[in-house]
Amino acid sequence: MPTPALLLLIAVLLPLVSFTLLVFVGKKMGNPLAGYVGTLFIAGSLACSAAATFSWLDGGKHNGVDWGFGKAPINLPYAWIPVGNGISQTHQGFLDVGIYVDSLTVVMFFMITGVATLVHIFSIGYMHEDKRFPRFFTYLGLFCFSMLGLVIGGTTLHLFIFWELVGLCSYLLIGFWYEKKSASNAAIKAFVTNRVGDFGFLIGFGILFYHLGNVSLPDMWRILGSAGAGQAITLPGGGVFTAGLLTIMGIGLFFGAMGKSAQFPLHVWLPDAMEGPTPVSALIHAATMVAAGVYLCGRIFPVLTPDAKLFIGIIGCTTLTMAALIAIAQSDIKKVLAYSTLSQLGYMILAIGVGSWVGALFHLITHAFFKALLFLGSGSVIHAAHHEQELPQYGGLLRKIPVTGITFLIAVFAIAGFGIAGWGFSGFYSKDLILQHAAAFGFLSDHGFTGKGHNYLWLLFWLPAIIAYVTPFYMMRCWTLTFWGKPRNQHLYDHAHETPVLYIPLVVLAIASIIGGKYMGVREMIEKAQIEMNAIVGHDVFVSAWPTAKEGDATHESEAAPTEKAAAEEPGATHGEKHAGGGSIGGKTAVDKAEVPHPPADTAEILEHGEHQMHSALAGGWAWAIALGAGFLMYMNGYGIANALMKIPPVRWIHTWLYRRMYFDELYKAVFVGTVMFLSSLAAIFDRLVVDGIVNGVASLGRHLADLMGANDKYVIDGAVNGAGSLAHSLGRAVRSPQTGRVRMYVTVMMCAIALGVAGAIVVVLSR
Amino acid sequence: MNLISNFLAADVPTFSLQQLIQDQLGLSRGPVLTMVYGVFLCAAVFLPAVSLVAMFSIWWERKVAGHMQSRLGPNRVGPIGLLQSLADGAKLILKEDLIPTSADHFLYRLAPYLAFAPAFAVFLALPFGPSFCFEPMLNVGVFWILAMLSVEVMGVILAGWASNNKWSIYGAMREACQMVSYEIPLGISILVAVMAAGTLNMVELGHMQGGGIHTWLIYKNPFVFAAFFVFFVASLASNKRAPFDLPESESELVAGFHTEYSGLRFSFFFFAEYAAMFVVGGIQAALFLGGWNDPFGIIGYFNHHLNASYAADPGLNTAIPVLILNCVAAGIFVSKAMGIVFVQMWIRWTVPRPRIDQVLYACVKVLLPMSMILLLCGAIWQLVVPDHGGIPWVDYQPWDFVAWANVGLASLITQVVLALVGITAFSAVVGWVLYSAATGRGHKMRLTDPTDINEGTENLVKA
Amino acid sequence: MDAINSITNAHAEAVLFYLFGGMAALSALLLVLSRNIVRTAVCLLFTLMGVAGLYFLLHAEFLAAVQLVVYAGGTLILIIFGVMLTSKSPFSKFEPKPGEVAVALTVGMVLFGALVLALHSFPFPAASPDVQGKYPLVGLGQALLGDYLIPFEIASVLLLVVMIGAAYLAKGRRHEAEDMKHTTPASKTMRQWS
Amino acid sequence: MSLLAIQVTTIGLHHYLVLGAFLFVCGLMTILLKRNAIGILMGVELVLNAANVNLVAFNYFSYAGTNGAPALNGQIFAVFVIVLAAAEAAVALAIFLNFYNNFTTIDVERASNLKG
Repeated sequence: MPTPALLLLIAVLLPLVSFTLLVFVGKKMGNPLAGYVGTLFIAGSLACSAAATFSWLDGGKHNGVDWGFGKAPINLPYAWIPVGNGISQTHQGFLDVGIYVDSLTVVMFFMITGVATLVHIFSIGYMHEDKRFPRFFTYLGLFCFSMLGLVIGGTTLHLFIFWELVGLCSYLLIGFWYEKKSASNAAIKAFVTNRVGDFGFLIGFGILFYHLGNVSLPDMWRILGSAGAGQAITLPGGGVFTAGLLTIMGIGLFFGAMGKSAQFPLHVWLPDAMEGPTPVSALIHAATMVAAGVYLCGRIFPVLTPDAKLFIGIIGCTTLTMAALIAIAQSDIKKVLAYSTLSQLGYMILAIGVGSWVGALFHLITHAFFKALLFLGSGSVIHAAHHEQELPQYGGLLRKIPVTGITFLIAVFAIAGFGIAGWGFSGFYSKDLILQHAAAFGFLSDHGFTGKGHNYLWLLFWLPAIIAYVTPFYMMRCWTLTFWGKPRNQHLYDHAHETPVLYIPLVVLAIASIIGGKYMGVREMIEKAQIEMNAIVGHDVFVSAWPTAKEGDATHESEAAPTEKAAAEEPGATHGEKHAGGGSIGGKTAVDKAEVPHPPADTAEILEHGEHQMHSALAGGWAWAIALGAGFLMYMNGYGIANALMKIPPVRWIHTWLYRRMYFDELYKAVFVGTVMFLSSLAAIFDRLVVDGIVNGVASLGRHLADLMGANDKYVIDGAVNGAGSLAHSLGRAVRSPQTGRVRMYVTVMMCAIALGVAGAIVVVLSR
Repeated sequence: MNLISNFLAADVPTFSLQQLIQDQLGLSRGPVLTMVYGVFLCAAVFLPAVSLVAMFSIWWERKVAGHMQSRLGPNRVGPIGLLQSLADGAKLILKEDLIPTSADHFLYRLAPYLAFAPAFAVFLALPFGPSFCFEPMLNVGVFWILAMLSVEVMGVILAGWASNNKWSIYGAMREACQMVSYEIPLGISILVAVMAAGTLNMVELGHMQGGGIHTWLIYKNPFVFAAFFVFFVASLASNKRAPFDLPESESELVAGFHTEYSGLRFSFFFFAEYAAMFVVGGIQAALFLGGWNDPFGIIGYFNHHLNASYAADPGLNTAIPVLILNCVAAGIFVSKAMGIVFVQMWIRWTVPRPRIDQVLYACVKVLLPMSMILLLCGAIWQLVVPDHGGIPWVDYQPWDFVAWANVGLASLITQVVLALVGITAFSAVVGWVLYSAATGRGHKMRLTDPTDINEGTENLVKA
Repeated sequence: MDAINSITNAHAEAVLFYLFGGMAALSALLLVLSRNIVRTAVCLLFTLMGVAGLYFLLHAEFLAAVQLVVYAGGTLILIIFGVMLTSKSPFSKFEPKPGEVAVALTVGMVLFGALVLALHSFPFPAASPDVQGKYPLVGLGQALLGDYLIPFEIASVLLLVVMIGAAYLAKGRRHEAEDMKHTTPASKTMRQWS
Repeated sequence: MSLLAIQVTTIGLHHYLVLGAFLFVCGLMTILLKRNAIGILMGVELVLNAANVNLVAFNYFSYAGTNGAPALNGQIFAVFVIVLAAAEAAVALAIFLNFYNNFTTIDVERASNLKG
């Protein structure tokens, strides 16, 4: 087994070891020791993944494939359980698990283990007075194991197994303080919401398995890589994978991502998940688990059809807008962070939707750094404030907990995309990349999916661009209300303090989120990962994600000769653009000039356009400054200005609307619970009016008839009635008599029947 | 591993005692002869063997008990009372055979045989020597022994039920739940060893351990080493030896399930119990302690070369050396089993008896999880550590260190280390026993009347 | 000598078959006839032993051992356990009514006759198979963990469920277990042994 | 076809099948005749054993092994049947104990509270 795979495997197994250890002897280890053990193990796996990174950069050779940075990935599938075959499966009749290592895996490992280590250290300080301290670290160990196992997974099934494990850990950790009713409710809510998503995942997996069997990721890409064309694909086994099914599969798999990374319809669980301990929120509900959805999207990216991508993009756009707006009005510091997490996840999903693979995963990593920093900072604040989470209670804490305050500010700058003259904190690079690609997507969509151009797709750029102003505003609001101004709760202010074990991780993460964008080589890794993926798929998935290039692939796939015909025939086709070399290398697009208003010459130029657009939209890259300034000025002296604004009714209404999270919970309650109630009440009404009505009507009718009848035909009626009654009675007795609850009688009857049947059959057969 | 099984496949069928007899009698093997052989085994070998073992161990138990309670035990009938159990047997045979009127006569009569028959059916699979196993081709030898032991319980339960007596039935019920629950750790701890060996055939097991003490299965890996002790405890419980002798606990139930029995039927139960003790000892000897092999692998070595020469030239009459070899091997095997039996007696007279709920707790909450974990770890060990196949001088040359690397250095080192540990522990225990025996003599002198003791000691010295 | 040697293995097999099969059949018959429930259990024991012997004849040694360990050693002891727990019931002698006996006899006869007729109407290979070999235990194990892995796993899960369910059921109802005055007969018996 | 066509000396498949049929019928009659719940349970066990005999016999006589390795399906089926029988016995006994605790009898005739 090649070195990186082995090292990463060890990195996966170490947390499992710590889990098993703590499960059995954790209670005996007691309060600090268990924490140290857990931290030790996760630090060990951090070391392993660091070593793996280096050996990955060196590269090597393993049975014919020379893997390494920018070269082929390592793919080790393992046939696990024999099952039946589907149609034309490439790998017949096996449920596979497997290891798949490419640059993305490596960088994800580094991120996850790093954040997890810091969170472990932080929790030693944060949870120290908790009575279930060892169990907390047990769960953390299990979570790290499942998350790492998910990232190393080489087949869809493998992904799904660890996907569920991760969900379980999230459930356990959200409900860690299960004495609190709200906590256990939140845990259940999270679990159920995730189940909805996982159901979609299962549907997608089912479709995939039916067609391909459970193949490893590279095989899946190789076979379905041309899905970007939105065409039906002929499978090697002979079957045909229709475009519609491909779309459904993509959307189904994306549903899983929707559940895990809390996208728009299924986002409701994430804010409630803040009931869990804050380190958990930092590790799971900000940095790693919720990013798993994005990771999954990144893995299935090549097999997504344009329609599926459009769906994904719209979902992401909705989420990021909604969440950012809600975040403005929240008063609980963790709720603010939760909604900003939602919004950032929305950015990533949007990036997947507009085909910016690099942007999505790059933002995933950087966001993990600064969001973990934000949450740990809020944890430090909450710890200092004796578990008071309401912003109105804070204020002026900067003087008491300076390190937390400053690191928190750094994180705010990072998420705001602070950058001057092309240099900035980590958020700057990733978010700008996403926006740039979104703008480019908008350009291409001008002569988009149906040939007529789809300008509404510009929304996928404009909304994020606007939200890029909102994000710094509410983050700055959060920071200012917490650390600036006069203390609004003197007692809390007086007792606030911070300890090294709490702020050392903050400092590390602060450094990471400053330099994470440019100097840690994350972006290079991910770009190389994309190149590796392209090498497998056979063409540039980044370009083929876009409508124009997509059509080129389509013509390349199915040699449709004249492009007008192609355009006329295929709904998914744009203007006749043929690729030199099937659009694979750099996706050169020769555009027919006649019909297209702004012809994008090639990818580079499109990106050029995109950059300009993005730059102008972000006020020449000063959006962060404007928004941060606005936020700071508005909340500099606590709630003064805000309260003044609240006087204005529409603002107040909007504020309440946002504060109640756009009434989503109420909406769901009304829709899902209410529907059932309504149906049942309908049934009740029907019962009361119609059924009873008929019965009573018949009864009264009968009575009236009986009254009308004279005494002379009384005998007839009585006779009939009595006759009927006695008939029913005797019938009832007759029917009831075999229903003796005597088992043996039933058996006897059954056996008599069987015996007669068999004997009859035999006689018939023999008499021939 | 491969080496071994190939070697065995060539070797096991080549000759067994059965074929030896046939060759000597000049008969061609055939069904009739096989059946005659079977009947002959039951009548002329198993029955006397079981009776002999039982009578000897009854005498021995009484001796052990005596010395542990600073008495002398039986010392009148025959030299140091060796004929004591013979005398008891005669007495029991002469006793009137009582059947309670309200007992279920048929079952009451049936029960002792049901308890006794499996006890010597088991001997079918015990490997007394490399070619001295009554059914060498029994592929499921270990399993067969387990099955017989579990069938034996039915006799006890029926005895308790049939004799229609409160004490008896309580004894029977205790036996039932004890047996049902202790069978599980018993089986699983056997599985650990079987997994390390890779076969259920007793003879193959014996051959496999033929290369000196470090090739004994108990030293194969740490988990088998632990499983041995789990098995020992579970076996104590499963053939109702103290401290798990609740089915016949004299202080609570008069005599447990055989309260009503007397005379020959009673002695059947006794024979069954002691035969079962011997059989359990035999399993432990064959499965963990190297079967018939001596600690230095001499027998394995000679056996290998005999087989080689026989395979080279079948005409060559190897009957006499084979017989000698097998007799020596059988002696070693029996002495190992008897050693285990001695430990059982020793524990019986040392440890007090727990309550039934404590017994079940010990099974369900202690032995069962322990054996499960051992099974898991043993499996993982088999996966991870390359198996050290083969026995020295047969499959590899012990002084050729390159060959060691080929046959798996890690497991070889484990074996040697564990063997050293085992030897140290064993010698420590033996030394302790000898020491206490020596000093205990003095205590006895002081405790009891010196003159009386002197005769006793003279008797002992004569022995 | 020749007379002896003229007897082939097939004869020996026949003898053993009639031995074990007769044992199984006879005790099965007794099982039907016997009134005392414990004797019934003993008959079942002998049937199981006979069937195990047949497995040996069929070279299914592992199966025979399993039969003895699991059935004779485990299930049957469990059954007898149950018998003894519930033996104090007033209806310990359950006499079937003659009508029932008549029905059961006729059903049994008809069914048996039909089955035998069917068996004879179909030409089964009369001789034992040409390939005479022992079944390697290795093959059995590999089949269990290979092609039959999923049934194997499902069976293990089933056993777990059964264990939990049986424990729960046998525990009896909670409130009964709590007040000692109103205990269940079985639990009373239980307490008497310990 | 005549009953005299049976080979007596050489044991074929249908000897085993006839034996299986006999055991099956015996188990059936046990189920029909015993009023004791546990007796019925024994009958069920007998029926299962009959099935096992057939399975193993079929497996042995149709020795459809591929390249020398014998086929084992029948034996594996039998193993599963044995496992299921054990499980069934455990649950059944638990139920009977509950029944006995509630009715102080295990006469299945008494389990007729729902009788209309």
